[in-house]
Amino acid sequence: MSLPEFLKDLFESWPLLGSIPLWLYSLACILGLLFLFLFPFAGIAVYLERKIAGDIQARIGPNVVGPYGILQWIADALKLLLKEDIIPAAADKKLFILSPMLIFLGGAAAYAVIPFAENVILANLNIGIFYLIAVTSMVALGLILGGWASNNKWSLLGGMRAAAQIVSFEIPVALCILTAVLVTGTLDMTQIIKNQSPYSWNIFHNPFMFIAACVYYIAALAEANRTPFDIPEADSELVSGYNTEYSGMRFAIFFLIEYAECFVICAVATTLFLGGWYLPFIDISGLALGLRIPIEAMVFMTKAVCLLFVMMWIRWTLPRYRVDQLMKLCWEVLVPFSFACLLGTAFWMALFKGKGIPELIYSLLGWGS
Amino acid sequence: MTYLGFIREHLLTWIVFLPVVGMAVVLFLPKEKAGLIRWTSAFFTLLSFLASLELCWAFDRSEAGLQFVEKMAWIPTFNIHYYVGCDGLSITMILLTTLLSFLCIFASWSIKEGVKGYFLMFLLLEAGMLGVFVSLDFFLFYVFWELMLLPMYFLIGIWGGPKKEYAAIKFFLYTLFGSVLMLVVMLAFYFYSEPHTFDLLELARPQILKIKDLNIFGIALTIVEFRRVLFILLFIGFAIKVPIFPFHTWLPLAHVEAPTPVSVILAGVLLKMGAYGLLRISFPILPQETYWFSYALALLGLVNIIYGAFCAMAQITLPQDRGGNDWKKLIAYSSINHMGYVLLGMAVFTTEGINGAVFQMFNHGLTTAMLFLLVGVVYDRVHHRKLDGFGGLGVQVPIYTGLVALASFASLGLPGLSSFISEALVFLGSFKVYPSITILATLGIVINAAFFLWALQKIFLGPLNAQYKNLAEVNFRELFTLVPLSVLILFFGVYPMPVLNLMKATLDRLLTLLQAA
Amino acid sequence: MMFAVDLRHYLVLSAILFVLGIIGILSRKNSVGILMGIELVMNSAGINFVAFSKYVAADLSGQIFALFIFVIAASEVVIALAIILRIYQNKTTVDIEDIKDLKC
Amino acid sequence: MTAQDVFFYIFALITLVPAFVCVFHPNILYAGLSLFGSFFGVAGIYVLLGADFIAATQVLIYVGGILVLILFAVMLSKNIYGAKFQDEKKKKILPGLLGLILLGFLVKFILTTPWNMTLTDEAPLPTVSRLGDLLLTDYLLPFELASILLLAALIGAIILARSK
Amino acid sequence: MLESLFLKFLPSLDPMTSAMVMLLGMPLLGFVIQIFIGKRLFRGGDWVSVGTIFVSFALSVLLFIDLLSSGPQFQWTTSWTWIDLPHFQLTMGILVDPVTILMLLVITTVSFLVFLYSIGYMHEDPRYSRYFAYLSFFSFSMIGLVLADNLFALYIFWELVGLASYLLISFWFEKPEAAEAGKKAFIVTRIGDVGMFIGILIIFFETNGLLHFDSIFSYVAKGQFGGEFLGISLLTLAGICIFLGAVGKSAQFPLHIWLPDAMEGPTPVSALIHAATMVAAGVYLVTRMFPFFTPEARTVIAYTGSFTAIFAATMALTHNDIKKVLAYSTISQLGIMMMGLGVGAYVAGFFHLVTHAAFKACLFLCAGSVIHALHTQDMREMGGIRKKMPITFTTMGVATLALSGIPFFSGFVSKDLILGESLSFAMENPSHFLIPLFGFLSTGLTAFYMFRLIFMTFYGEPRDSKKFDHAHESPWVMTLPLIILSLCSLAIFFTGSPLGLGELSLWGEKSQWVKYLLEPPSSSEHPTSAHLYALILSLTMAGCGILFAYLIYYKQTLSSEKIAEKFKCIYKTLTHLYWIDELYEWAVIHNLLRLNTLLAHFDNRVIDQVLVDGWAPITISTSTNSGDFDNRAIDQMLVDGTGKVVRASGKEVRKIQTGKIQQYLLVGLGAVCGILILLTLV
Repeated sequence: MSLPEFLKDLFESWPLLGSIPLWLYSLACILGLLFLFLFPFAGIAVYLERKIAGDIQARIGPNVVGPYGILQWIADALKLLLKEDIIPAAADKKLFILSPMLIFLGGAAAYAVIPFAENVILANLNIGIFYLIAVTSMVALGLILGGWASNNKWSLLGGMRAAAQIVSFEIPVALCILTAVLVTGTLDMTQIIKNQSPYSWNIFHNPFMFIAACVYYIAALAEANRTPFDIPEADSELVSGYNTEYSGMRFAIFFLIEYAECFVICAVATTLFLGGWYLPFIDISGLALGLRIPIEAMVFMTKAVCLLFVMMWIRWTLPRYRVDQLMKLCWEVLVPFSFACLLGTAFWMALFKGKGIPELIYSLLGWGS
Repeated sequence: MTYLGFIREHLLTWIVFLPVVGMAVVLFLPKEKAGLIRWTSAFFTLLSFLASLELCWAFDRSEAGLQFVEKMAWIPTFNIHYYVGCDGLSITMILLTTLLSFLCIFASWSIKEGVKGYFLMFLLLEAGMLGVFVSLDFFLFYVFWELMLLPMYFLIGIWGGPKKEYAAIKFFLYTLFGSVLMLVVMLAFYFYSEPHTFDLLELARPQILKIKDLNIFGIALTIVEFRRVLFILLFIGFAIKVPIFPFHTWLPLAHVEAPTPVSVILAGVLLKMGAYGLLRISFPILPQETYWFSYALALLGLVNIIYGAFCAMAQITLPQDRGGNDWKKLIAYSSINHMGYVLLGMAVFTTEGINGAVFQMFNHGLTTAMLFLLVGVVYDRVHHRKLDGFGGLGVQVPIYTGLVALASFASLGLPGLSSFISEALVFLGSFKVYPSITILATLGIVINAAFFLWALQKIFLGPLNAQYKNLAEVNFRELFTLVPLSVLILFFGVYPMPVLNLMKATLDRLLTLLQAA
Repeated sequence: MMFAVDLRHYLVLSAILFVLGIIGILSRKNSVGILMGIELVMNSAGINFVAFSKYVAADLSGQIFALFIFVIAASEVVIALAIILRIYQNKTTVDIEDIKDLKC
Repeated sequence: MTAQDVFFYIFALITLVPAFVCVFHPNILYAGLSLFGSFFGVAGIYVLLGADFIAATQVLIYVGGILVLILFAVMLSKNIYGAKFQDEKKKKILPGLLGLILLGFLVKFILTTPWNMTLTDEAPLPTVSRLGDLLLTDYLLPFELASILLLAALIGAIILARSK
Repeated sequence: MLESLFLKFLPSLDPMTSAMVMLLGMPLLGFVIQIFIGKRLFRGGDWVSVGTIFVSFALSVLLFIDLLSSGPQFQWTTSWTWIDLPHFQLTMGILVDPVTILMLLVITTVSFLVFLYSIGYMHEDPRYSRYFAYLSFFSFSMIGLVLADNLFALYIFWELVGLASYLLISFWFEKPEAAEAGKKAFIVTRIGDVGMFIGILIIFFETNGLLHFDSIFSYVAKGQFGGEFLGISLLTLAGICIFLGAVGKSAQFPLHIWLPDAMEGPTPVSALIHAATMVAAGVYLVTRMFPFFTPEARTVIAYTGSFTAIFAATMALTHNDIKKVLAYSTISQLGIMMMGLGVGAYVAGFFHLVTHAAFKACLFLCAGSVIHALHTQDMREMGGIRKKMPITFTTMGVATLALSGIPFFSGFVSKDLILGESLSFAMENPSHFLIPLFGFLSTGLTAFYMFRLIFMTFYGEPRDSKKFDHAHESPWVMTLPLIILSLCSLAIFFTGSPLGLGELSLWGEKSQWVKYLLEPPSSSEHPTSAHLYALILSLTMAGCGILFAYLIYYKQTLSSEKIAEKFKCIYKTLTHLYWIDELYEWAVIHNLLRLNTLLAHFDNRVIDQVLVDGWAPITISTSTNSGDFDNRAIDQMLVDGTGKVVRASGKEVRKIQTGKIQQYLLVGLGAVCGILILLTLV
């Protein structure tokens, strides 16, 4: 059951609200997600990033607007929204405008299938994870167009680098996702989580899954153009790459989507490998739904944000890769590893009849599941 | 099912596809490692040969029908099957093919350039040839038939002599022309059979193949005429491969230009395919037409015998610039002569004749292969084949001389060597039916003797040509290819029954079918 | 009712797409443009397959073939683009009319 | 006219208009870009036809892969800095005319053929597992061949495009 | 005796079979050992060959003794299926009867002696062991030939014998003449063989697959052998065809030309193969098939034989090459044998084969001894070596007397018998008078040229002193065979009666063992009334021959001719004797010499060069033309012509290939549309 249906079910008892058609609920959910979650979250993530950077670099970071500078992101957002919308004269105007739209489309569409909690999912597609891979690949298109439309060497190079990188790293990402899918046997995001349990997360299912999780995380970093793989934007080489000519609102979208995407990656990792909304070793399935959903959402968010924190940590710790190193890493390390994981997991599944290490241990101890 | 049982159950498939496996293995070997490639090829051809020995061992000699049959649907829409089997007719050819292929790998040591490609092609060629000999589905037969053409083209065209491109294209086009005729007949068989089938055994049953009147391009053909036209088309298709006069001119050229092992395969195996095709397809499916055509077939056999012998002789009398003076060409023409005996034997529908013909196919494969190998031995050393260019080699290389003499005498039908028995059987069989043709054909024996001895004299006898004072004797590797053939030639010359036993039941049944017609 | 969608509508749609693709193939001078035309043709074939799969065969075989079309399209486009880039490197043009070296 | 029908027409428009642009737009980059819409439209059509997996694959492969590659090629194969991607004027009348004739015939055939439509009920949506089963049972050989084809294409493309 | 011997040593096997296999197999064993490891053996392995042939020889002697004790009815045969096809069988078998045993005895004896002789003769040859290998191979094939119990097996060994002959003639193949001669021998005999093969085919065809001798004979005897071809009965035709094989092998006219050339081989080979055994195989064949020949066929045989006899004899007169003279003599003698068989003298013909084998082998070996000593074959370079080589001289003398048909020597006995038979044959059929005439003439000529040979070689002054000084008697391995063979050339060895195989016999009928053992077929053997005339005639002829030889080559030395010339003018009209002498010399000898030259010329030019070699240009031109035709007409015009047409049309057609793929596609699309429109319209 998806979130709009869930809401409809929920409001069914109220006569007026129950008659509202489903698509209106859906629209409301989408808008709600955008305005209540995506935009604030991106802002907060920017703030966090800056704060963490400060910590790591032994300085304070934003501390003027609000206590501990906590409102800084609102100020930034307002600044960007109010700035003049500049389109370079030599740019291809139509594409210049189209590009952020495409990127936004691709980035935001991924949120449709993120399972924050049971039933708290915008669209519970049966091919959810596959859909996610498909729509995020559209981001590449937006980037390449943006790079080209800017009519700027740096931008074009950045756009093309971004596209090449995304297309390449999509392969290990997809393979690692496939590994997890192999274990859970479904593409449905909710189902993937449900096939795990507080006692057995996928990441501990077998050694290969652990490796696959690591590979996924690394490859996904690259897909999201995060350091150390931020070659397309590489401030010091390409002057922010495809971002160069963008300013104001459009730049804000690029910025926003980058963080949105980071969250998607972490959410997917949580879903696929880290047991989604399940607390470790604590089974709360007995609780009432109304109580359970907030707890589950919090658990899910906690896991995802932890992963996000690791991303930022990495960003401010590691130096940038070179292009050739990047490609080498993809094709000569990550792809073979992910293949090995896929094969290994397949063998594991065949060998142990689908049972993971935790289950094996439990059955060894005679605990039952 | 035991391990061996599994192999034996699909023995023919193993035999045919082991070279393909070898090909796949060779494909992944680095091309610089020529030795490894050679030995790998040798290993897989050896496996195929051993498998064919196993086939021979397990073969029921009293059974006239097909054995080791495997049938699987391949393209069910058109009723095409992967349908293989072997009877007395094909088993001799399979043995010959696997043996010669194995030996030829060793004769291919002198190939120095493009080793990998060469052996790939060679293994593919072997698979194609074996496939032709085991196919029982016309479509499959055709596929293998064409499959074999391709590697041959490259083998001649890339590793051949000075006029290799010309020879290769001529060979290819000529045989392709034959294949096209065969294709026409194949389609006719398919569409006139009820139910439509490519199965050769089914087609041979008169209640299946119902050929009707045909009216095409304004020409009305009755059933009888149409059947005859079909027979003639099919016959030409096979005649080119045999080759039968006047479709033979690709042969001397291809033989001369091809590298030694390929000449061996050409003469040893490929020529047999035409005759095999006639016996396997034309004869059982169109027996009345075969009967109708038999006199012409015998006449063509006679022409092949006499004409081939004269042309071979001309190699000695003609100077080089008029297309003579080439040892390999002499042997090539003698092949035409030898295939004439095969035709004569096939044309007469007697036990002796047909057994002799098939046995002659086998023997010709042994002797001519040996002769070509021997030419290759000396060619590797002196790089020419001019009959005038030698002289007196008998003093310098006695073992080589002895082997050439053995092969030549076998080829001219000396008693005690295998060809004699087959030729004698052919004559014994054909005299009953066509005495005059047979008597004329015996002339071929004399001419055969004349040119082989003359060639021997030119090359080995007389004073030693000072140029070849340091000519090396045959080495161990070459002996390894030649000795088995000599031993077989001698053995089957003294005791031919092992081969005759293999085929006599099958041929007897074929004969009964033909005599009924 | 003409507007009630059934198999024919899908087929007509795919036919139009097909013809557009063909026209693209025939009229583009840029070889990448031709490639685009080919993609359109492949898409139209895919629509046909899936439509038939739903309306005529009533099983999933058509969808399977649509998948194979994706495979072929992917391989084709990869190879084609590699060839085009190679040609561009050698001749600094991708104009289909300039690529006629094999004509003797 | 049900909602399905409406969606059909919408998706058909989304498909055909960009396809038309793709064919007739003089700028090759725009033409390529317009394919985006077309591919998306086709994905929508697939959804309408109950092929959700195919639709997602369509988006993944065509939009995320093929289209990006095509745009790449467009950009790499022209002097990209500041040049206009104007395709030379070329007569499109003859191909267009012939195409129209062909279309006419195709439509005629489509409309006159008595289709044997056996549509009983909506095919159950979760097609993924059934597709998977089919691919690994009935269509195993084509499936493997497809993988070999892809591998060959991969290697071939690398060899072709790699500078020596 | 033989059987008990084998029963003792090989009790588990059939004694006769194992004996025969051993008899046949020993030379083969020798061949195999010699050809593979002969070179590495002590003394080149000659002891292997000699040893193996000695075993065969011993076995045949034992066999012969058994035969003598069991009488002429002795026959032993065994056979086994060789090729077994449905409705078709070929058998291989061994037939041992008196003819076989006599032949075996001849073959193994001569072989053994020649092997022995060769040790001395060939000891310097670089291919010593190969030589013995070939010799062993020959013995094997020859023994196989006589042991064969059917025509097909006989044909096989027949060819193998030819192969051995080829190998041995061209043994010194560095000499181009030797290589040429070997080839010639093989090819010319093969022409005869083809005839024989056709004969076999006819028999096989007519008798429905009978090839076994006995069954053929009984088939013929029952009169079932019918059929006609061009008015000639197939039986006759088959007989003539079979005889054709004998013509080739036994060097009968017109296929005799190979034999003189075959003298290029080593002399022991000439003795063994081209005098004693192989060439006699033709005679053996005719003997073996004797009941098969119709009277017409026999007439052909008789005429061929007699003509060959006289023809070859005349030719022998002119030659100075010692071996060629012997070769022509061999041809002539073989002709005599054929003539004998042709007129029905079955026993006599075969008897002559046996005696001839001994003395002709002896002659050749003696000639070899002389050649070995003088290192030349030309009689004009010889002379006077009687003293230096007494053993050679004596033995050769004995053999010459035997050949010339002098009483108390074996040749006389057998030849006289043949001539007598032929005479009585002619008396019965006067139209065939030419047959005995030729026979008698050749007897005289034989005596003449043989004595000419003796006189030129051993008597008179040495013409080449250097070679003469070098000459010496041969070692014992060479002289021992000479002595044995010359002993065998004495009549006493064959018969108790010195004057022939008459009723008179000193030691019972068994001492005339040849006659005793040979059972004449029912139809032949004429009354012996003509024997007396024949005896007188032949003796006269021989005597005349010897006389002339004596007069010309012994008496009339250079000096005597000078004297004659000096006194010619004085005694011109007085001494008619001289006149007659001179006239004789002029009219007969000179003309005879001229005739001989002419005949030799004819033989050389017409028969050899035109009739036989004449086929070569025809063959060559035919083959050349065939080759040209093949190249030009079929290949270049028909086959390549097709290619040219295709290429020319391709040249035009390819202009529509613009290289623009879109145009092609456009055309394709247009075609599709066009077809659709057409379909709609139709």
